[in-house]
Amino acid sequence: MDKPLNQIIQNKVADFTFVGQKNIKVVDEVYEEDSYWKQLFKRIAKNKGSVFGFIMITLIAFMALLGPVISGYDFDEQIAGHESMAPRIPVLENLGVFDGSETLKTSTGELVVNKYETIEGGEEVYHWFGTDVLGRDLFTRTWIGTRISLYIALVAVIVDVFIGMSYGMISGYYGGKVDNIMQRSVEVLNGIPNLVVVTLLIIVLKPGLMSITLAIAITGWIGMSRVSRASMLKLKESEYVLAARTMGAKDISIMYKDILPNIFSQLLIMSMFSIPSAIFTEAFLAFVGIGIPVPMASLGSLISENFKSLTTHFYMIVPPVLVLALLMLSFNLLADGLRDALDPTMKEV
Amino acid sequence: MKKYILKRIGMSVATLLVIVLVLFILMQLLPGSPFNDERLSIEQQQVLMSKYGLDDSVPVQFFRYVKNMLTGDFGKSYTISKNTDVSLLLQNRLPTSLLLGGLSILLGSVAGLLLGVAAALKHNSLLDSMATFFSVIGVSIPSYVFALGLSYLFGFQLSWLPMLYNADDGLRAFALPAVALSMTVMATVARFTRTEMIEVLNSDYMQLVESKGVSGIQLIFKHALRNASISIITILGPLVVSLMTGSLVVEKIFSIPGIGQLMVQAIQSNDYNVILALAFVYSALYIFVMLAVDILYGVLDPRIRLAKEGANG
Amino acid sequence: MQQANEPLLEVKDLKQHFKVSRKFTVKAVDGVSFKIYPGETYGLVGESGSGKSTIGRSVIRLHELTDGEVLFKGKDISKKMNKDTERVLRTNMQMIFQDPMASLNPRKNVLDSVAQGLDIHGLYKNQAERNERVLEILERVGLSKEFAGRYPSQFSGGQRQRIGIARALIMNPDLIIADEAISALDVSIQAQIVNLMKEIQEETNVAYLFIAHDLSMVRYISDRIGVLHLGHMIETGTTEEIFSKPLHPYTKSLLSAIPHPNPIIEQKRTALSYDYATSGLDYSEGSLHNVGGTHEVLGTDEEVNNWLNKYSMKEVIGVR
Amino acid sequence: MKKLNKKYLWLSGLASVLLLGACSSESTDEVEEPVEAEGSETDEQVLNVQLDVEVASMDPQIATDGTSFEVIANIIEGLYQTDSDGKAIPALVESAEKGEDGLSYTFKLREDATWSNGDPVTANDFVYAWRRLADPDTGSEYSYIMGIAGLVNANEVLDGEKAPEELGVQATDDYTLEVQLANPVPYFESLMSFIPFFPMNEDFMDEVGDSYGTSPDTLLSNGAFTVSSYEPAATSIELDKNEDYFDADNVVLDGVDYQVIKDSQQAMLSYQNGEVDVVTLAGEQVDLFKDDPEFVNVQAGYLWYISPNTLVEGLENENLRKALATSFDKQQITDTILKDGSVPADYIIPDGLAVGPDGKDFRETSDTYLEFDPEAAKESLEAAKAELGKDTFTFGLVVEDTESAINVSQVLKSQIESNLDGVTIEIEQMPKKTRLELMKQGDYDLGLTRWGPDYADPMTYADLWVTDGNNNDGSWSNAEYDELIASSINGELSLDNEARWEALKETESILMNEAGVLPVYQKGNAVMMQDNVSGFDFHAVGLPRVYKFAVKE
Repeated sequence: MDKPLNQIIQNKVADFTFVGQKNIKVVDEVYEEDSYWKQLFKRIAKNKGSVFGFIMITLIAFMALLGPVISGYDFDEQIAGHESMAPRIPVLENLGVFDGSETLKTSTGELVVNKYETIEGGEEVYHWFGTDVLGRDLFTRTWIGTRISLYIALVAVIVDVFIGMSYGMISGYYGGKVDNIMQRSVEVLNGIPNLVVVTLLIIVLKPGLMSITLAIAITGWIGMSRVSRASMLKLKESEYVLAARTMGAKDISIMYKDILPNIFSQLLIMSMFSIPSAIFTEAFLAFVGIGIPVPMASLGSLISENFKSLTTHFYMIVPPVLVLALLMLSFNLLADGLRDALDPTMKEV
Repeated sequence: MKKYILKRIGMSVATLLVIVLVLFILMQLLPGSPFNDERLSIEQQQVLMSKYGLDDSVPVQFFRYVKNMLTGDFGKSYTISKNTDVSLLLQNRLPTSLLLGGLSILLGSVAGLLLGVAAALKHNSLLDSMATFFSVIGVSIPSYVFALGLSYLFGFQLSWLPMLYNADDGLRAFALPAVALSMTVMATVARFTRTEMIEVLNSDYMQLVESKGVSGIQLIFKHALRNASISIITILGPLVVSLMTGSLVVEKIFSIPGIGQLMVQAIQSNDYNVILALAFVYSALYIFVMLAVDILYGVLDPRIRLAKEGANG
Repeated sequence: MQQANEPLLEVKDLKQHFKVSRKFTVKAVDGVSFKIYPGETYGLVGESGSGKSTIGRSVIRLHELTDGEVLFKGKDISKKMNKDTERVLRTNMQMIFQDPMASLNPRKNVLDSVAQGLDIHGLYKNQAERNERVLEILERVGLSKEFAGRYPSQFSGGQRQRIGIARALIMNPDLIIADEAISALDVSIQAQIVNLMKEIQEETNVAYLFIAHDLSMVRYISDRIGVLHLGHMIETGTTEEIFSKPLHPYTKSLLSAIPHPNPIIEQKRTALSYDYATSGLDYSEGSLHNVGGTHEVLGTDEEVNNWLNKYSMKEVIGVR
Repeated sequence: MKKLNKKYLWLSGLASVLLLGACSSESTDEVEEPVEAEGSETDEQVLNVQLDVEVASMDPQIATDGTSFEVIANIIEGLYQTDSDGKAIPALVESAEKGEDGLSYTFKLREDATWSNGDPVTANDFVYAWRRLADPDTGSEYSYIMGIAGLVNANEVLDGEKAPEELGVQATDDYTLEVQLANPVPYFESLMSFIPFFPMNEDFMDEVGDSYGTSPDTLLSNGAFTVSSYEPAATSIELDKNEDYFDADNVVLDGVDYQVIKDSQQAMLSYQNGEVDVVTLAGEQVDLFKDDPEFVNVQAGYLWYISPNTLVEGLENENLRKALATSFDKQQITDTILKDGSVPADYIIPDGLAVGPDGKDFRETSDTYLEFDPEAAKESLEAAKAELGKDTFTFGLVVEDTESAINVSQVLKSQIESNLDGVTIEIEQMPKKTRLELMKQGDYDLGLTRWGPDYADPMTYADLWVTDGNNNDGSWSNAEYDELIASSINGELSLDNEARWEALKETESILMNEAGVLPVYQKGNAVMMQDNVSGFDFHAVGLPRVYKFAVKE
């Protein structure tokens, strides 16, 4: 410390001089100080699609909660005489739309009927989305069905996060034999098409919400496990993880405290992409007849139910299809937006 | 590379065997026997069970099954087509389904590529938003809704195309179902292409090509699209799966004698051998596609190829 | 150069092989031995792929060793360790990494990153003490206290490397492995960091295992140097010994490749080429020969004599 | 909606276009310009019929379902056929002689009938087929019908105690078939029009073996049509007129094309397009077509009922069963849900099934039971609650996963729950096979099930509910009932047709008064038939539809 540094160097190598000072406190330019989440939020808010998606999902969720309450009907209430009634909405009916009349294209000619005029006390009756062939209010059923689909969405995310993420992380972190065995198992599971697994499972288990949940739980996480394994493989060699290891951090702590926070938000967004496919799986099961048991409804089962009246009472299939499409659209847009905001290069996984 | 391919094939065969075991076990859990027709007495059911060897122990049945399967014998159908070899059922129906699936993939990929490229070129324009919206709709609406809509419009109202499958119609018979099925493919490919293209178009590589004065069309199709399509191959696997799902329903609507319709029927009538055979066929198809995708990807992308060769010494 | 009797770290015949496939094994490190004494800086140089980083990582047990023995503070840390040994290793040996962008957890603020070692081993009584120590050490590496709450993305490369040093330093270690710790930095920043490391050494008597491919920087900071090639230690000795009398042709070629700041000398500099395949040498045949002082070189008797002859040094001190 | 004239254009040309035109590469043009295509081929009369499920088997002794029966009946001819009134009329039989005690039959076969490979149809073909049917090794699900037909040794052969050769049927010469019965069977001739009793050519069977009925080459015909295109589980089947058929002169059609269309809406679109001539409608569509002159309502023999498992706690109580039986509005189910011509069933022996010795339909002279009566249901429920000392009941209702069954079950649930306080119904939907399995194992509370008649006699239903009967899933038991049935089958009553008839009415009233089963509705079919098509009937029993005399103008 006594001798000037330059001198020391010059003693060693005469022709090599360092220009630098001791103890320099270098203060570089200070970057923006927003927290990670705040930055993320700002970026998301810029993406119109994801904002739209978010608002729509909130709206749909709100309606799913409130719709069945405000309609004045029970979802399984069959009102004798109210079968197959076209939508009738107050106010709008005065404009000549949604006034409860429908045109039946019979083979002997077109026939305009308005069941509200023929049933007793029909003047006072309003079915905003109409009724189904059993005389149940479709407005109520649509939102009840939306609840199921949202529940499925939640299940998909939870399964992705808890099973898929952990499986992939453990497999990726330990590598070697553990990874080998875990990956081979996944490969086998993945080799059986989901469709086959889910269908067989539902047959074995008897149809029901529990079975559907289980089916999604068994097949839904594989994609996520791959993504999280890949992220893990990438990050476990990163120097800050090595640093943690050199300091003696435990595996579990490294996985969950050092690595997980860095990939969690990405994986969470990835898991949003599995929502549409989970909702779709449920809808497919409903169509093949092994979905949610009657008289309960999901958007999928409503579509397959009302699909049978497509050529006779077209209006029946519109609400569930519309809500389903909107829901899927919104989840897709939101997930897209989040992904773009977070990491535009993530699309490969 | 050869070694890698061989290894992958070996893995696939092993996987397939495990899958047969898993399916077989799952099948043992299925409720109901194929012979519970209301007109059969318990004694007669016993006779039938032993006739088809269903009263043997599970391992015996399994090994017999695997052994027969290796010789292409999937046993007999119990209910769908009584006393008929399952392999005969498959033989008749598999090509139809494969053709339909292939057509849908082709149609969907081409349409999706074009849509995706258009959207990427006019990034952030109205066209782009439309394409995005359209492709999200494509993945959001079940294919059977498309199927019936198409059937109503083009088959019934306009009478342009047959609504029902008829083997004599040739490809025309596949037009509507293939379009209905291809919607999902198109939507997925379009989305993916768009993202890929935007990335490729913005890459340094493309800037270089562009700076060298390569013309627009050439730029897109020779350079950008080629690069983008390499990664698009990777999503073909999942797409094949979604096609399977769709085909079950679409085949029913258009009355197509394919394996999808057979599967639903088999499930609903507990036709064990048919379910097992079809699940096997689906799995085999899927594994084959994944294998093909992997190999194709390796062949097309030099980085992957080199990495794999290196890893294998 | 304080040569205490007891080496702080003793690496004996370290082997680190990686199995790539059934037939193919990469012998990253193949029988390397060296010692580091308290308070000294041992420079490990070699081209990329020579195994120098592997040695660093093996010593701090990021890899399971294939073979060999590593003694740290007299304790064997090359096999499965008991709790005490592990604790000694994890607290007294620290590492500084190459890439300042990657060596800090992007989701942890500076305070937490630096305190991680303390957290893991519970080396404080309360939060106040913990934070106090972190702030102290931050100041020591030249970072302002107000940076403590910030995240790595808000710092420049040099600043991050200081944080990395702080993270290692807070454990008050006896040995710091600096794995290419400055290669990713600008030259001007490199100087700052190297100076900082030297200062700290003077203050705390910490020893460094300084791994680098840049000979000029190694020469500046190291007391002793080991030259690695293809997983073998081919020449080792004090910085003086290596630079004044490089014996091994590989070492010579390395030295000849250093550009000279003096343009007149630089003009005359000719880079010697060296190719193992055509050199006629076989590292696995040779052994380390002491050629005076601590200077050792890898080769057969005949080869070593040949090289010595070129320096007109007739006398072979002995064969190890 | 399509204009009529266009439909006619399509009608005349399309079938032939599909059949013939498509063979050539010009098919595309022809379909696009139907008017031109039509001209040359108007002579071909091919009837296009929709099926809603694939043919399960072309083997008369193996097939069990209506669809298979329908197709087989058009290619193979048996001893008898069913006429439009449901009566058996001779087909291959030239003359029949019944023994005085009703225990033997001698059939003289016509000598001009041949198989499509040129072999004559002989009495041996019947003997072979019947032994094959009864032989346990064949594994025929319909083998028990041999016991119903009452042939000597039939049940022993079925149980494997005697060889099939000991069955009471012989060919005394090529064209004489003799049958011995163990007991008189009043409906024997009607049974002879039932598919399992159809003949088989032994030589041909030996030749093709297991592959019988898997392609046109492995099928033999002696009926009005031959098979020109078929494969197992095919979605389309093509039949050509059989020129060698003994009655070929009376066959007008040149062929029948079956098309499997499972989706009922798609079926209707195809019908309106003219691609098919005969389709079956489902539920909602009836609203659109019921006023159409082409709309036909057909009563079917199927009876849907709820089987209560009397071993389940609560359901052993007669009052509770009665309460359930009378608590749902059958009329609403048939009128607003099914709409296909189904009628409420306040009985268990279907309407139009059988004609008694008095020449009247069974239903004409018997009572109705268990009508919808919410008040009576409530009273029964109160009584049941008092007897059981329980106020709330929860029952599962197993139903198969078809559209109509699910819809009906939902109405049942809703009505039962609203009319009967404290009763909860939980619907359990499942594939039909699974439902049958559960019910057979007695692992259910209530089951929505159906029974289709095998022959034109009330016994096809009545013997279901004897104690320990094979299909008495609900284990209902009544000694008097058992006695009456046993006597009617092979006891005293079997000898006296009129007394037997009265006894069968008695059994129905016993079953209904105890609410042993809860009838819901008798199935009807809503059919659309192009108005240029005529000449065939729909039968509730035995052969569904035969197109031998069908005409398409």
